[in-house]
Amino acid sequence: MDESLRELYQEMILDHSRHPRHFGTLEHPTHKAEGYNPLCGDKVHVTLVLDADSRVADINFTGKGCAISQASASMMAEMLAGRSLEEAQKLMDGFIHLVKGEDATDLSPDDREHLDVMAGLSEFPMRIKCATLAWHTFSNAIEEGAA
Amino acid sequence: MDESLRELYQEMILDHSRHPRHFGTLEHPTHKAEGYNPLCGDKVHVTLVLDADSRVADINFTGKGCAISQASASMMAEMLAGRSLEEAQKLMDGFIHLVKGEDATDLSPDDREHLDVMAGLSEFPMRIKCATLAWHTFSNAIEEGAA
Amino acid sequence: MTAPFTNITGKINRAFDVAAARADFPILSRTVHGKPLVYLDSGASAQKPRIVLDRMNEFARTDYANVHRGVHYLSGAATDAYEAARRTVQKFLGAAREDEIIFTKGGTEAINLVSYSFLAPKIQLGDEIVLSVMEHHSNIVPWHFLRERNGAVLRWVDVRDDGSLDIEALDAAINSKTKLVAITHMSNVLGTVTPLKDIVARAHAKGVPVLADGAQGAVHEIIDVVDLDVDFYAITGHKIYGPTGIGALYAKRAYLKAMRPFNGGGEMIREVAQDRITYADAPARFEAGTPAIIEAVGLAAAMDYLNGFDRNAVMAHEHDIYDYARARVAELNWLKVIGDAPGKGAILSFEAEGMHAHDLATILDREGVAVRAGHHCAQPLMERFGVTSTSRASFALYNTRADVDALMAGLHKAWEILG
Amino acid sequence: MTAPFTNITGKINRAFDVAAARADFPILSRTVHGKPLVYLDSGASAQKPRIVLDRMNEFARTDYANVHRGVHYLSGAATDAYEAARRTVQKFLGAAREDEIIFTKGGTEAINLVSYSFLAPKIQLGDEIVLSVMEHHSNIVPWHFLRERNGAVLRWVDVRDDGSLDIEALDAAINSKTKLVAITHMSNVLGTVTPLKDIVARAHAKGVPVLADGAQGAVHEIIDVVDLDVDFYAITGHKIYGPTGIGALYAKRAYLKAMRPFNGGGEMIREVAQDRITYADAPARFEAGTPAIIEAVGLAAAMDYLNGFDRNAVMAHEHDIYDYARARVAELNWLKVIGDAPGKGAILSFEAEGMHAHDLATILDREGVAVRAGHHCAQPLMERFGVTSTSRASFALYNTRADVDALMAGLHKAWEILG
Ligand SMILES: Cc1ncc(COP(=O)(O)O)c(C=O)c1O
Ligand SMILES: Cc1ncc(COP(=O)(O)O)c(C=O)c1O
Repeated sequence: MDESLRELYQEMILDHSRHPRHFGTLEHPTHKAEGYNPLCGDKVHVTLVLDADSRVADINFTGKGCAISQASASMMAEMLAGRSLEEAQKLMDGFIHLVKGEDATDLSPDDREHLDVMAGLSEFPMRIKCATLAWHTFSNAIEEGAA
Repeated sequence: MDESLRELYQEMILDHSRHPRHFGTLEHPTHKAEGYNPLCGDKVHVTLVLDADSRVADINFTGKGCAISQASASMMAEMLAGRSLEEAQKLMDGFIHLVKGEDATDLSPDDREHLDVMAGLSEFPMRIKCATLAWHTFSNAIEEGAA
Repeated sequence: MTAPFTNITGKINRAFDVAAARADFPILSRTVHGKPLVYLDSGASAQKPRIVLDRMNEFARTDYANVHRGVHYLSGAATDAYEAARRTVQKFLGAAREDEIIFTKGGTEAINLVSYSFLAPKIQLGDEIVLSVMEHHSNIVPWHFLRERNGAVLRWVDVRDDGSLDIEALDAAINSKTKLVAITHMSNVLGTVTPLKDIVARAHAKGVPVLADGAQGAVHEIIDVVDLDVDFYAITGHKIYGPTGIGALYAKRAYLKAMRPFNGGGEMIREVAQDRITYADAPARFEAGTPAIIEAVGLAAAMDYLNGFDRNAVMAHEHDIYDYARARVAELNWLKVIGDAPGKGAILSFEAEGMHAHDLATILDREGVAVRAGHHCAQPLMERFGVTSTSRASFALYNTRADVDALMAGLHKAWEILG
Repeated sequence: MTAPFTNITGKINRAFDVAAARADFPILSRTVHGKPLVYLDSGASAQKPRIVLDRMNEFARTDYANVHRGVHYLSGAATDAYEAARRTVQKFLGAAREDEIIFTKGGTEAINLVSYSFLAPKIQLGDEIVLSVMEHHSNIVPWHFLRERNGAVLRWVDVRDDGSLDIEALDAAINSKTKLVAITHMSNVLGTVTPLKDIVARAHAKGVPVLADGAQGAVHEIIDVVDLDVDFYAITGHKIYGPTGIGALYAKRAYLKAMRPFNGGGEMIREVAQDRITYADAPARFEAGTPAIIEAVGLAAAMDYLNGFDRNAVMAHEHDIYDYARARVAELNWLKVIGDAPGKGAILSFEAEGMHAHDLATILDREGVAVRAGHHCAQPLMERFGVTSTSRASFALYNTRADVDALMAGLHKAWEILG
């Protein structure tokens, strides 16, 4: 059995993809965006509430797509909730470094550990876009998605 | 010295191309046509009078182009004058066979001898269109060029 | 060109020897992730036999120059090779005349050529184009352009649940406003082969011309455009074991005269002045600029290669592999095949329960098995079957039952991991 | 990509070694009519070095699949190679971003793309397009289309008797109705190199974008589209020692968003439904269908090959050959050179007294010397100089003074026969 496959599709990922956290649409979001990967048809819709301190007070997503894209969106929502925009940006940069197999020293040890299940992606360069779709959608929501 | 070149550009050809016979435009043609080779820009304009017996009573041409195309037009006009359409067709078929290096048995011994100066063309396949331009123009004049 | 079915050397009309054929394709002996390559993605693009690559290489090394405009030897040699390639395509498609063959850069451009040159100049607000829901985007988007730009109406014809064309619905969709029927000869997702001759007969009965998208059809069927009586037939080189960057459109001579030029440039003119211009006749009229000379030569080599086999034996072989695969996947109760039309070609699309096509393809890839996953440039068809993507194994002459076994092993593994 | 001028192995920044370079081109060792080939027709199409042909062959034998849509290994490998080729073109032209490079099937299509996607949607009756009389038909016919179809007006700018562009006339031709200046970077007949940076500055001062036809320019000049500030720059692969069937358009990012799709098909869409459609961003938006994958890889190999030399040394070599040829033909009082602009590139066009270009080319061909004869797809320029055709010797990096000597011997012979 191919170890890298086992690592990619480990229990945690499959669990997130089958039972996504923060799944749904917020009723009164301050920001939202839709992400789409035309190559595979994956879709992610992100709604969030940014509070007065520029913290992610709440965040939800809906989507359709492969296990990687859905698990990644679920983990993202889980981890972003409660963070300031600055922290969110750092987390996103660290995540992207991690899945690309680059140095992810910008991640806190806690976050690094939490995201460890995604580290196996670096062996699957063709699937990295699946993993980053949700994050780019979040970033678009912040930048251009004021509701 | 390349013999095939000498044969292609023999005195007779150069003489026809420099001093074309039947050069000009008939004032009252029964048929006319313009031939054009877009690849090289060669042009031939043929005017002719077909008499009641379907004989080429008179034929002229004007044109611009290489030695081969002009000499061929000049020889053609010279040889077609006075012939019936049927004879003209036979001559044309024979001529085309000749320059392509095919069996030209459809030519009368006289015509064959007269056209011998063109036989060298079969060594120059890329120039055959130059030689046949005038003939195709004549044929077009007969078929669609009633003036 | 080697004529099909007439070789008296005994080389053809023999049973198809797939092992020998596989040896013609260098890439098939490579490994992927340490496993032997099992290439089941020929529907996207076929691999190329050595003889095609070598012919192009040799041509470029010995006889290359630009075509048409030159008097010198190499220019003549290149022109001869290019025009011989046109005759090869002509014979491959059964066209009556070589000037009915226009070289394009691929199947997509061939269809766009019909749109820009034939239809666009005469389309009016409210005019209709009939097409099926199983069309490839290449046979959809050009018509959407005419909708957006000229107010044309697209009339969609459904397929039945088994993926076969609803020919009665097609017939009913053709009316006095219809200007063109644009229909695939073989679906790249379902494998469905459409009854093209019947379609053409019905359309012609109402005075409507038919464009067939033959990107897949020309690979898997024996084509005779005269017998089909089809008006336009588009093919692409890279799916038929030829190079990229080349395709062709067959267009009936009757239409060619009235068709407007598409790209403008060298070769396609008669005379250009500052204030006026006249155009060359077909096919030059539609081949602006330096054509894909080396690729045309390669395409002809690919057609010669294919015709070197008994085409019927190749077809029988492909059907055998498909039938075997179809029977094997029926063992898997978590897998649903999309496209079961009678007489369909060797393309197997399916959905796996609880598995996204991309995850499945990734797992198969680790086993060396290359399949496509996605919408296959056929989004309206995905919508018709209520999916966003499928997995697709497509078979070519070089595939074997062992390839199918490898696919099955990979599917079992995927179920183990994702199921 | 091998970066130019930075190789520390000593392979570059050395004087250009033409003998070594010639050995890279297999065709140059062949004979024609029993004489060594003297290929002076690179302006029509250049020969290809072994490394380009081998790279394509190897890619097709080992890493080939369709691009973009696949998850499997080969699809990724092919996509990587294709997108790496785009970056090679980007760097070759000095573009700021890779998505400003659109692959086309050649220079002609690159120009047509600007016409169909950028200009056609906004051109109005009476709008003007400024172009020079020395344009190639590929940079004329697309504008004639807009004249015929949309009522655009073509404003022709003359060249001076020496073949140089009349820049004042060009400036004067640009007015408030001008929508585009379409100008060659280097004439394929005269060898004139236009002052592109100056042209762009003058056009931009009046708010008018500039399209440069770089089919010849990109071969013989070092291009930096950012420094030139040119809006569109069209190149073609086969003239730059690359394959046929491939070219590219550089388009400034600022324009790309507003440009309408040209060909419709796979890859260029975002979402397709029955009644609506959205399009992908550039460059995909303008690359409908399976692209010329193998050819793009070949084009990149050709650019790498060229950049493996000190480009300035190559240019100096070409100018040396040209200067030598120009001096030698000056010995012949029956031969008239057309095009003597200062700073011109290595193209020599001429008329011979009492000899038609085709007859001359036939005689030269028998000596193994390949030259072009005809209107060179530049009929308005022929008219400007009162000729119907010229003979043209065009020089590439692999030509030598010995080639010029062979040309001279052939010219003497022609005079003997025809003079
Ligand atoms: C059915 C069908 N039509 C059209 C095309 C377009 O061909 P190409 O991508 O070579 O232009 C394809 C393949 O992509 C196809 O499968
Ligand atoms: C100046 C110029 N522009 C445009 C072209 C057209 O390029 P292509 O024929 O490769 O499309 C050519 C060559 O034919 C050329 O020399």
